[in-house]
This record gives sequence, structure tokens and C-alpha cells, in this order.
Amino acid sequence: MPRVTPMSPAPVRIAAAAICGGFGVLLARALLALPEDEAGLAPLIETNLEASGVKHPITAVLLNFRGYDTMLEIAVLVLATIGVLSLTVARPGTWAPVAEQADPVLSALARFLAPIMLVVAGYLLWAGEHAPGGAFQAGSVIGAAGVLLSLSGYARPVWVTRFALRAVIAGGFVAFLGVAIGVMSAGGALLEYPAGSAKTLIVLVETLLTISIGAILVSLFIASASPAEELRRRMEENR
Amino acid sequence: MAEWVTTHLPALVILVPLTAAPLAFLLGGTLARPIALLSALLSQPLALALAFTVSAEGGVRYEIGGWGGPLGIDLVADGLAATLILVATVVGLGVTVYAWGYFADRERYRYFWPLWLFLWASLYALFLSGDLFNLYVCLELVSMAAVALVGLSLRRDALLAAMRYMLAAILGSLFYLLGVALVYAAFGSIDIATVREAVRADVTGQAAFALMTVGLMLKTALFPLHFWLPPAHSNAPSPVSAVLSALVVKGSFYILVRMWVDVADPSFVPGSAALLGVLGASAIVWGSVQAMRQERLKMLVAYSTVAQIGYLFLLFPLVAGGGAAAADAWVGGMFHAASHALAKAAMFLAAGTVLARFGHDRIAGLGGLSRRAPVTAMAFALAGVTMMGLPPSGGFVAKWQMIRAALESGAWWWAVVVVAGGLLAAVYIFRVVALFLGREGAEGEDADVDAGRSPATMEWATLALALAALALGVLGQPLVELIGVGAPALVAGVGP
Amino acid sequence: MTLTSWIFDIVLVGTLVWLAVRVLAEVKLFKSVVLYIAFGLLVALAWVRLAAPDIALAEAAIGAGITGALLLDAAGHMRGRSQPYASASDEPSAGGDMDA
Amino acid sequence: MTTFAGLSQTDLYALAGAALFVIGLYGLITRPHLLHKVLALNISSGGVFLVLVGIARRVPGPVPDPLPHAMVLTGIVVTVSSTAFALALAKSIYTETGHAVLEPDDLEETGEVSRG
Repeated sequence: MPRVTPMSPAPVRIAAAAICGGFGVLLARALLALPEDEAGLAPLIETNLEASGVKHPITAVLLNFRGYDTMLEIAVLVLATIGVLSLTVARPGTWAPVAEQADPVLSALARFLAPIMLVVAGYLLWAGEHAPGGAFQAGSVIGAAGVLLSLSGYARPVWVTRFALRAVIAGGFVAFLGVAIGVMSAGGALLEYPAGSAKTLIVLVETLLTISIGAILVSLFIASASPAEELRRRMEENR
Repeated sequence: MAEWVTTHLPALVILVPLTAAPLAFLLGGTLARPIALLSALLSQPLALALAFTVSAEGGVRYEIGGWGGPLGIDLVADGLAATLILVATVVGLGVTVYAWGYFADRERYRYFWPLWLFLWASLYALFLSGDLFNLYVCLELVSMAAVALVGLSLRRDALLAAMRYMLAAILGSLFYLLGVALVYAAFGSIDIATVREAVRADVTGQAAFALMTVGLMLKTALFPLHFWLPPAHSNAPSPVSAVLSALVVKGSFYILVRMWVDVADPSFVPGSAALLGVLGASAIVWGSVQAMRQERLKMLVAYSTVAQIGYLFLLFPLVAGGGAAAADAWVGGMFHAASHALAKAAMFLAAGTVLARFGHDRIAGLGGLSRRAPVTAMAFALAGVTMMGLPPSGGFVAKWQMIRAALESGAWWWAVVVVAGGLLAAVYIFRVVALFLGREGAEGEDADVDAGRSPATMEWATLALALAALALGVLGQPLVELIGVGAPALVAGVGP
Repeated sequence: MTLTSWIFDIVLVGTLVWLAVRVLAEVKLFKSVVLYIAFGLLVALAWVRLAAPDIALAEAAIGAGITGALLLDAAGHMRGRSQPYASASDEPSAGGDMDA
Repeated sequence: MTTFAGLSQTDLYALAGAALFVIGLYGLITRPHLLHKVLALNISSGGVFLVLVGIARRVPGPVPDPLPHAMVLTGIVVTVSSTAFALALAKSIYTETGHAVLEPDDLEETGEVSRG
């Protein structure tokens, strides 16, 4: 039995190398031709930082100046999760823990680490207002904690009903959308926080996003890690 | 209230489907369909109102968050954006009504509705976006929803097609994002209006445009980067195929037009217009020849999309010279985008009805369809009229404008391409239509398998879209005027 | 910027590129994934060097953490029985007839 | 900003980003296994992010431009979403066809591998 070649045939590789080389040269030339010390929009962000309601410029960009991007990006997360769900099985309670028999070391580790990670996430969320941190980082730490828990067999009880699952996935996005539209009733534009309440609303949105990003990342993992047998069985049902 | 709606019109256009999408997902089951229909119906007056406002005021700008570009993100609507939104709205309604019947009682397609509403919302967001990075996020939304929809049937071929599409789409996005990074580095902004003022043809700027263009060509499936399109568009559930061919490929094309006609002009990178034109012409020939060779109806329609995308790219060499020719080409190109969207959606929906009813879409087995499914056969034939560019269809107006532009600018060879493309389309469409009108197919067994009449929503939605494409030719003058509103300087020369 | 930090940057960048090549040249799926996770951690280090602590935090948690878990899960899934393609890669001795 | 052999730190990382982008591109084209393709895309996006953060570093002063950083944070979340979905697709394909490649039929037809 001949071994499978894990590479494409030589002509493809040569063509690919030529294409990649071309793009590499193009990119390198473009990057080296850049003027040194171009300020971009940094001064503008700096000037408006005061009005944004938060002190950390990246949080100001993500949650206020370009909050619309962030809202759509949460939509990307929700969409990806719906996509994964559409490929797997979303029946209530059918998600087996990833590890059938949890490794005792792993589960001890998870029990030890998960609470610490939650505290870290809380800190990151709080710090994001004035220092590195924020909803993304906090959410991803929660996500990582959840993945760790699910690897050691603790995640299943979370997914009780189908509606609860959907609520967890879409909840953060719907809430963000609610805030974005809600402020329109105060006379501003979409996502225009009324003067004075910017900080409160940003903290609210960030908290919701942290929970939602964390929950989505965990469900992305659990849903996509759902057993192949389920999928196969479902395929056969559909035949 | 009315004043509030007017103030927030561009945002509301996006917000309606964007709110409906998670609701359709959350509430799921039986409520998803009514939510989608309600959203589709609400979108109609909003899109019309936007078109009227744009016409009246010459364009609309909406500052999200109240910051204004380049610090914040602006929604911008000119004639071009309003036109495409109008097209997306009409096609969207047709597809929603069709899908109401098509996905009537299929539990496993329950994710169709939220995915479709997300896709719809992200297309609106894309057409209205005034920011290059925001466009990247919109592109990702569009791709993610589109890929998930392609794989929805979980059939083996659909999964493979979705995967191929996914890889191409992500790669396209990365190229685009890299271009955006270089634009920011070179011109200090990602707000389109600001970049337009700052743009200059230096090494970095040109590389940025080259990278973005490659990414968007891949996403638009311009020959020879079309490899992912025929399997994806033909293996998707038919309402999805309709949306992909009619609207999704136009999303990335729209950004290309923004870049090469609005932000900069084709002289920004010497030779770029000619290159895009040649690729477009190759797409027309290659796609048509492949369409002739297909044995399955949906594959034929999918390759026809590869060919029709080619016409869109003739826009670039035709507008490059500016003046009256550019103005004609502008109307022609955009009119083509509109009429192709309507007609191609009708074709895929017709193919879907055939597939749902007879369990196959082998062309050879579809003889005599005009007697068994007259409305569907009629819709396909009428859509074919637009596709070939025969009068009085919208396709005719589009091709006529392009030919005029080619002759005005002395580049007669593009006119030859347009005419030849129409003839090639006639060959593959007449082949199908002649079969429909002919006797029952030679494949006797197929004639026996007949699930019976399709739901009326499916048949009539298809016919309505085909008629709309036809009507564009007769009643299209308002659209011609809308396309010209606030048109970029290059193509705003002398009116047609 | 001292010479030491320059050397550090060059070594870091060199390792990143080398790891990227290794990830894609590696025949065994698991090795590829593990190398990729190492790559992700080094990218996080690069963010620190570029004064981007926000990104470093997100990269460590998402890039190396969650993506790593997803990839490991996928690699495990695809290595299971009757996987001729990967088994041919993973098991140098046999072709695809291992579980026939 | 101190330079070394004409290169600044910014240039170094940005060029590394460019290198990673094309390495990923090469891998995407030449490696048939879907997992490798997904890895290749992840490497490419890492490259794009390095270019962006390299660009952010060009601002005079110790604090980099926050805008590209925000773009990268958005990009990282988008990338993990698409990676998760692409991997789920790849696994479904594996379950359906027994192979994790785009053209499983070619593998069987050429007789390079046989199914177990």
C-alpha cells in the first residue's frame, strides 16, 4: 500500500511558491516604504478619550468610538455558534462530557484553577476601564475556564434545556443591541451614550459581553466537540 | 415618530433584520418563520424610504455613536448603496416568501431562518458601511452566515462545498484585512471619506489596493478564482443558492467598486482596469462554456453566475476614461447587478421547485416541464430573457448601456464581449427552455416521481422575481436616476 | 533599545517563522497542533514585546487556549478508526488497512 | 526609534508578519488535510495581526496607537469563531466521508488509500 503524500503534486507546489513569493515581495516592499512615525488616528483618540467615559484608550475604541464594530463582531460569534449547532446535535441533554471518565488529575486541576480563573476574569473586566483588560480578555478567560471544566467532565449540567442554551448564546448580543437601540430613545444616534452615563453603560455592556463571550466560547467548544456518533446517527436518520 | 424614523433611517434599515435574527434563533421553532416574514415586510418601506431620501437629499450620512468619521463609524448611503439595498430588499422578500413554503415542515432546517436574517442584516450593513475595517467585519458576517447556509442540508457534497467556500472566504477576508492595515499605515485612516481625500499612488497604497482587490476577487468568485462558487451555489438549499448568487457575490463586488471608482480611480494602479476587464471577459466565456456542458440544472445556473459576474468587471475598463462613457457604463454595470440579482434568484428558485418536486434536477429529465409546472417553467424562461439581455428586460438595458459606453470610449472590443456573452447565454438557456416546452423527457422513470404541486408561495415568489427583472427594462427609469445620485466624480460626467 | 533586546526580538521572530513552517510541514496531526499551540504562546510573547498587553492577554486565552483545545479535539476526532488519510500519516508503517 | 542594520523593531515584526502570512498561504494551497488548512489560515491571520500591531508601534512615544490594537482584538475573536466553525465542518466531513480532505473521491479513485 503506497503511503499518502501529504503534499500537493510538484507543479502545484511550484505555482504556490511563486504566488507566495510574489505576495511576500509586494508586502515587504510596501511595509519598508512606510513613512516612519506616522501618527494615524492616535491623537484624535487621545483628544476624545475624556468624553468616552473610560480611561483606557483600547476600551474606549472598542466600546465607544467603534462600538458598532464590536456589536457586529459579537454577531459573528453568535453566527459561528449557530453554524456549529447546525452541524451538530442540539437536543437537550445529549451532549456527553468530552471525557467519558474524567482524568482525576485533570479534574482536580480544573477544580483548583476554575475559581481562580473566574477571579482573574473579574479583575480583567474591572481593570479594562483604565488598564489593559476588558470584556474580550475577561470573556476569553471565562471561556478557557469553561473549556477546562468541560474537559474534566463538569460542563454537562449547564446545558439543561435548549432554550437556556439559546438564551446563553444570543443573550449578550441581544442585550448589547438593546442598549444600542435604547440610547436612541434619549435623542442620540445608535450607540450614542447620553452624556454622563457613558461609563455606566459601558460597564454594563462590558459585563454582559464578558459573560456572553465566555459562554459562547464554551458552547462553541462543547457543541463542536459533541460526539461524532451523534452526528452519524443523525445522518442516518435523515437518509 | 415619523421624524424619528427619518433621522435614524440608515440605522433602522440594518436594525430590523439584525434584531429579528437573534429573536428567530431564540424563539425558534414555529415563531421563526413569522418573525422572518415580519422583518421582510418591515424592510420594504424602510428601503424605499431610504431610496427616496437619498434621491431627495443627494445622499445620507449617519454617525453611529455621534462621533463621526474618522474617529467613529459612519453609515453612508448614496445612489449606489440605495440601489443595492433596494435590490436586496426585493430579492430578500421573494426568497423569504419562497422559503416559507420550501422549509415548511422541515425540523432540521430550523437554523435557516436566523442564519438568513443575519445574512440579510449583514448585507445591509455592508452596503451602508462607510468604514474599511467595519466592512471587514461585515464581510466576515456575510461569509459566516453564507457558509453555514450552504452546509445546512448536511449532505456530503454540501459539506464539502461549504468547507471549500469557507476556506476561500477566510483567505479573501485576510487579504482584505491586510490591505486595510496598509491603507491605515499609508493614509492614517480607515474612514472611507477621509481615505478618499488622503489617497495617493505610492508603493504602500498600491500594494494595499492590490491585496484588497485579490481578496475581494476571491470572494466575488471572479475567474480564475471562481473555483469555490459552482459547488457552493449548486449544493446549497435553493433559497440559499438564490441569495448567494443574487446578493452575496455583489457584496464584495460593491466594495471593489467603492475602492476603484469612488475612493480612487483605476489609474491608481496602471493596468488594473484592463486586467479586471480581461478577467471579466474570460469569466463570461469560461462560465458560459461550462454552463453549456452541465447536466444538472443548478450547476448550469451556478456557472451562469460565474459568467454574469464577468459583466460586472467590464465596468472598470469602461469607466476608466471618465466622461459620458463612464456615466453610461456606471448605469449599465449597476443595472446589470440589479437585473441579474432578480433574474438569477428566480432561476435558482425555479430550479429549487423542480428539485423539491421531482427529486432531481437532471436537465435531460425535465422535458415537458411547462405542462407539469407551468408557473415555474415560465418564471425560468422569463428570467432567461433577462439573462440573455433581450428586450424589454432589465438585462437588455444593462447590456445596451455597456455597449454604448464601449463604443463611446472607442473600446469596441468590450462591446464584442458583451454581445458574445449574450449569445452564449442564449445557447445554454434555450437548451433548457426548449426542453421545458418539448415533450416529456426520455427518462421515463423520472416522469413518474412527482411529489405533486409545489406550494403556491414558492411558485409565485419565483415568478414575481422573474417579472421584476423583466419590468426593470420597461419601468427602470427611476432606478437609472437613483443609480446616478451622488455618483462618484469619475462617473458623474454627462448623464445618459 | 539595547542590543540584548534586539537579539531577543530577532530570536523570537526567527522562532516564530520557524515554528510556522514546522506546523505546516509536520505530517502528524497531533504534532502540528502542539507546535501550533507553542506558536500561539510565542505570538503572545511578541505582543508583549510590541507593548500590546491587551492583545497578549486575549491571545494567550483565545489563541493558545481555546483554539488549541478546539484543534486538539479535532485532531483526536480525525485520528480515530478508519481514517486512512491521517492514519497513513500518523502510522508510518501501515497504509489505510489498519482496522480492516 | 533605534534601528539595527536599517531595520526598526516595527519593521522587524511587520516583516515577520508578512512572512507568516505567505507561509500560511503556501500551506493552505499545498496541504490537502483540512486540519492543516485551518492551521495555515490561523498562521496567516497571526501574520496579519503582527503587521497591524507593527504599524501601531510607529506612533511616536512609548504608547502605541490603540486603533490597530482594537482591530486585532476584534480580529482574534473573529478568527476563533471561524476556526471553531471550520473545524466543526471538517469533522462533519470526516464523519461523512472518512477523510478530512476537500476531494475525498480523488483519494479513492487514484487508489492511493483504501478505506478500512
